[in-house]
Amino acid sequence: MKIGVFVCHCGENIGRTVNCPEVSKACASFPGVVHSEDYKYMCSDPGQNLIKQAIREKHLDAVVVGSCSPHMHEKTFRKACASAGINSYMVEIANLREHCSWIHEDINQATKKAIDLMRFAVERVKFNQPLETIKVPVTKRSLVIGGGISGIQAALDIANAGFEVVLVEKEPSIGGHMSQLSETFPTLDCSQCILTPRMVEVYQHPKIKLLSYSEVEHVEGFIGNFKVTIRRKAKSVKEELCTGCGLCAEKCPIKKKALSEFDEGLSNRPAIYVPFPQAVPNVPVIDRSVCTYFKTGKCEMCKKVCGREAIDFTQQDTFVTEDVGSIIVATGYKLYSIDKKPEDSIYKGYGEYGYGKFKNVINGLQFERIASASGPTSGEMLRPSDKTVPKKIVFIQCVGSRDESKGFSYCSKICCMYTAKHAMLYKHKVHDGEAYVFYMDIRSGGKNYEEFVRRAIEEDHVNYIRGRVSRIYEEDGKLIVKGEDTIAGLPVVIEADLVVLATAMIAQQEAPKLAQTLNISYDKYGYFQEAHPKLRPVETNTGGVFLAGACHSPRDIPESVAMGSAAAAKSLVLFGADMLEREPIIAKVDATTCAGCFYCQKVCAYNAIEKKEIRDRLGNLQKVVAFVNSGLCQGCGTCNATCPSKSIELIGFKDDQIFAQINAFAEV
Amino acid sequence: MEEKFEPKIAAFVCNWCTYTGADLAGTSRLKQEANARLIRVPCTGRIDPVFIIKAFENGADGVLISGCHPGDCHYNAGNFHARRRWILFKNLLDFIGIDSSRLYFSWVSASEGKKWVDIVDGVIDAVRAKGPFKQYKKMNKEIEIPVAAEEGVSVK
Amino acid sequence: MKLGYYPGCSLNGTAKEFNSSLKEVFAALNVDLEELNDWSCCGATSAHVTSHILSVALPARNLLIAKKQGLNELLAPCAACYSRLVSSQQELKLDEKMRMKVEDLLEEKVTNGLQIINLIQIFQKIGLDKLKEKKQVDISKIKAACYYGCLLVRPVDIALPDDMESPDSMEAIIKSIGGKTVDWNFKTECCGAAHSIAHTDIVEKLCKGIIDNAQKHGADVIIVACPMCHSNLDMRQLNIIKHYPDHKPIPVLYLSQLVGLSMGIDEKKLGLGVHYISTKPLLEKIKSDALPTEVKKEVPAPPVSNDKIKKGVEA
Amino acid sequence: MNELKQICKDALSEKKARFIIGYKEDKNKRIKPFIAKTPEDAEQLTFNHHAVNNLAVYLPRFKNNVEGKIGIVVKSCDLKAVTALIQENQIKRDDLFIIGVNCSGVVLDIAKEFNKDNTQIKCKYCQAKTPPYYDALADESKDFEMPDDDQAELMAKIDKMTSDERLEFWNAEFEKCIKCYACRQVCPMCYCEKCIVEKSEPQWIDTSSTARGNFSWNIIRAFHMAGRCIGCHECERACPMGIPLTLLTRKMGMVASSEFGYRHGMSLTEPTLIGTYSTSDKEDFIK
Repeated sequence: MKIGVFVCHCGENIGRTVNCPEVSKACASFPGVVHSEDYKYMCSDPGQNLIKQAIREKHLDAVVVGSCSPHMHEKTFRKACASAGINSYMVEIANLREHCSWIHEDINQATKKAIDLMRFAVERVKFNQPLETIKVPVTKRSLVIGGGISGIQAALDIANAGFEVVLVEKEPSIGGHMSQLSETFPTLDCSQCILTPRMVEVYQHPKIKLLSYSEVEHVEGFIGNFKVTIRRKAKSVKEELCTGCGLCAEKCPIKKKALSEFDEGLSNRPAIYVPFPQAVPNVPVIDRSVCTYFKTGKCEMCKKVCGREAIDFTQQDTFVTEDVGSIIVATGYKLYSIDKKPEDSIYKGYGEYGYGKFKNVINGLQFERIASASGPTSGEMLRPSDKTVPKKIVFIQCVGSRDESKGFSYCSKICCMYTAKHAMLYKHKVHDGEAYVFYMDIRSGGKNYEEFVRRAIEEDHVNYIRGRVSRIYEEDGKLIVKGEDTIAGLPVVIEADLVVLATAMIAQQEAPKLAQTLNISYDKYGYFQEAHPKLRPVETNTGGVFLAGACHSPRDIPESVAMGSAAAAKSLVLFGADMLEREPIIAKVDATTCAGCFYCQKVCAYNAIEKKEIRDRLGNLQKVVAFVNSGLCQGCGTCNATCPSKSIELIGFKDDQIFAQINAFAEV
Repeated sequence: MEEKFEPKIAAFVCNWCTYTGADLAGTSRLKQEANARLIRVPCTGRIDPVFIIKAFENGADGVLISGCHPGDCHYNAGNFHARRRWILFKNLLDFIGIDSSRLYFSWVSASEGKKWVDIVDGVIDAVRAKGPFKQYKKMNKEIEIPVAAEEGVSVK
Repeated sequence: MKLGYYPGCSLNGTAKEFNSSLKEVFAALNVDLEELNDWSCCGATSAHVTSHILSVALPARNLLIAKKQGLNELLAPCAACYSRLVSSQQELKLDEKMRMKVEDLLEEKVTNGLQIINLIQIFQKIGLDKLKEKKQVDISKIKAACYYGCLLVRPVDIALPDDMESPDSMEAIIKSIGGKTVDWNFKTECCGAAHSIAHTDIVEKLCKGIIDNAQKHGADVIIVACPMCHSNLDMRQLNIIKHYPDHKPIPVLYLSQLVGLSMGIDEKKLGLGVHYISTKPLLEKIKSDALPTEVKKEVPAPPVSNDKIKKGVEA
Repeated sequence: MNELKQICKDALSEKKARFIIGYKEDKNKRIKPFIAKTPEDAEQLTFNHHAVNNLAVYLPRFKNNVEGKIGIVVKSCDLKAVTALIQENQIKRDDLFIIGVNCSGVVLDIAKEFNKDNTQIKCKYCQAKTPPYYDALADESKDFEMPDDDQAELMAKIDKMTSDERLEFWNAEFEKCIKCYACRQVCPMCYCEKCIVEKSEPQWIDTSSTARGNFSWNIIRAFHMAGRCIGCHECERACPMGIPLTLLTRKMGMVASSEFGYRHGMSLTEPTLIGTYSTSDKEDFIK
């Protein structure tokens, strides 16, 4: 092997403390080195030309450059060598600047170290192999998980760019929490009025395949090439036949047994139902846990009244698989259950607020339903217990948020704003009513947000009290709210008719399970983790999987929409090329020596190790060995270190390459 | 023996955190002693304990291993697997009698240039104080004697 | 079962009936109580508001005695004693410096590992099933309001494992002996505590609120597990009656007394005769057969009944 | 004795197992591994204090078995090897018919009678006479009072040495090594098709029996057994030079248990030590 060595002075940067000509001279005597020279600026055009010239004239097989950190100019030198006909992976960099000249003062010591570093690189390059970048085809299709506003936005953006989208929603209808809201801050425009057209657009878009009442079951593959298995839960209604006339729901004899999820339990719904009138798709599902037919085998009322014969009691869950190139996770949030002992929760709850015990203590989403024109009270401000107009209403912020002892240490971000909105909506409907807000701090960062809160205080005369509430109890139909006004330094007691708790936004319960399915990470609260908090906020550590909306952290609507678009843009960047290029630094198995213990599989963080059967010509199983999926392998080499028989090696960082460096240590 | 002993330190560092942290130390011109030689690996997960033995066999007086802080691994969990291996390996070396003060581990992130300098200088000082790794070097020496030694017995 | 017993000052003084009822009940349940030798003040009230180190060292001394007596569990029936003992134990565990200071004061090494339990916990330990077995008298005719006060459930995480804001472990015990409890709102409201001596007016007002709420929710009796709560609610009712003429007196019983009643233990032995507010109407109601309550109301019982009253009024 | 024979006979005649790997007594009255293929063969199967071999060592050769179940006679210590092999994909549980035997200890020197002075070290601290799971169980045990665990005392002694003394101790031991690899061959967990010591490109370990090569080999062998050794002590039994190899493997087992609360081969469902991690693994030694 003919090796060429090039020592860069980097102007004075290396040359000042390292005697570069001496290094070059020393390198010339290393076995295998046929060319050695030093130059002022190796990375400059003339410098690069020196390398190219030497390659051509001396027919070099490999090149070692002593220069700055490989993180700086490795690419530059590789490219230069490639253009002169050497494989770019036959180039090694010795870091003479950051790791030598800049950190030492003694010229003799620094020069000696520089020679050692050059020797390491020369010994290593002898074991380098020519490698080609890996090219992986891209399936230009996207999967969006979650049909809330963030998922809708992402799906529409991708579809409008001309690529297909599969949108999976676990509920019978898309729309998410935004469809439940009455008005939105800070403009007070009607939530459904701005959302519904988007939902319809999704439904009618030729590039969007909407799978409602479905959940992601299994994901395999890697960036550009995911294979996703989706469970389509049995609706008991044939989607293609149903016209959405609603007669089944109207005639269903079960009217009281089930609480409406859409109305947050404030109203009832039949066993066969669409969540809300504007649902998309407008196809009902049967809730088998309450349906008389499924419980007793009798009734079939819906089946009798359906003119299209769309009811199918025998329907089973089915599975579909979809090939996609990117996945956008937009699974949203839920509200913290603040009952005394929340089920399956390690959190303590707020027993002292009596949520779940007193009918007139409700959470923010329940208030939205009461305020909403499509809600259980048709928009009239009536309290749940006796359907009277509450004359005194108390809002409590930060219930579960910013409270490490009983909830979570994070700020739910949107509660300050929606509480101001709630108070305003209340005052607009009950002019003689009194509204009180207990707050810790008002956090209204956002365009027109602070002005909005001021409006609530100044124009609508909402009473803001800075302090916490210690206890709520019911006495003679009134809720006695005991709190503290920390500014006045006095205890406060308010006899309220209705109390609204701004409970914390929390991650979906199934989030960790989905994270495991997708192989992405999540934080201690169950929120999905981004790849970098500043620079890669919508990407995850798994290539091709992006985040949108409140599944990442508490978000309001404009942020969720922006994040949906950002995730869509990230997918579209991926779809911009036909092939993905990757560094060829991946693990490779020697099937002849692999004993099939699969410890490599256990340590692989990317599920890149598969089982491969080796059969003889007659098809008899010879052995089962590990096999690296080159699309998934990220090149960490943990498998290599774990393998007892060293049958799996990381190309580019093979044992012989590293050993060559360690052996060169003997001459240090 | 040389009059003034200068230890040889082999350092195995991960590409993403410690190598970059060492780059930062360079960019910040943080002066340090010149006894350590870095060997770059993609991840601490790649470091086989045999590397450490090989380094001693090749005359290292001390070995330093460094990577990303737990939870920051570029490859999600490589350093967690590495840490578990180190615990076992360290205990094994202890039991066999390889002085554990010749083997150092640290977490140095890409932003901890200063910490890296402190660690390198600290290790060099500590190993310098201990003197050359005679015990291991003795083993290495034996191999250099031809098998047909004068007594006619194979080398032990 | 054998366990250490730390009565504290109250149980030898103002809360004698607490002491006697405890002993009766535990004798019936085959629980041996071994009193600490030469125990001292727990550090409540005066000590812990004036000297922090004293408030840790005093309980530590008692804990050391317990350890020397070979005890593993220590019953502290008074909620204030209980709170001081667990707090001190916790502090010694977490605060190295404090531990060394206390060791200097006591001239002895502090050891750990003693389990301190209060009245509720000991019943839980014995087992609610066992209480149910021992039940002889039907007490289902009276309704009890369980009052926890402040110290039983605090400090959170080291005291009684119950919800700090709306506890219900006492209710569970009463239900197990066939009693009825009311759902009310002042379970952990402040009774005025040590202001009982200096600011009786505040205490009266606070206690009036507590009693009113209990009665409003239909309680016939207030059940407590703390001598301080008891003296405030029981003794101060005499003054409440004076200042609020339409106040209806309500007897205040220790949990151990009610458990004793359900076991059929003699009222005198349980110390039911020494209350400021007579317990007679309550006892009659328990004993009465299914007579409608209105009938009983026609014969109003004297609000205060025994010799203790004179002392009370004089005071 | 009849019980074991009967179980094996039944298993073979009822085709519960294709053959049974067990022990028989040869004409020199020595106990040897034996494969019984027919119910008649089963007559020869036996078990006593001299049944020292860990038969699990034969199992990896059947990892691609397709024909029918393999019967195997195991002591509780041997079963740990079976468990570990199943966890490491070397054999499938469904391919095995496990005949457990209650064991009350085996001999150290097979030429001598079983007694207090002739007991395997592992038996001295064995906690399970009966294998934790099996398909059939034969009771061959007799009550026997175990002598003291003298190895533990030796380990404590080594722990107390200075590191130089320890190195000296081990150098003296490793000096004896002749690199015959009997320790590897007899080990049920050493099933690799090509051992790391045989890798020549690059060479990991000096193959000649020099101090350095011996040292590296023994360290690496012990490290590869860390968290995997099931403590059958076959390596030490097989070593012709009498190197106390189990001191190393047992020490690693103790480290696994003290650092991670882990014991290999105890449960089919518990994840292996290597290949998993905990975010709370101890790191006080890392700066």
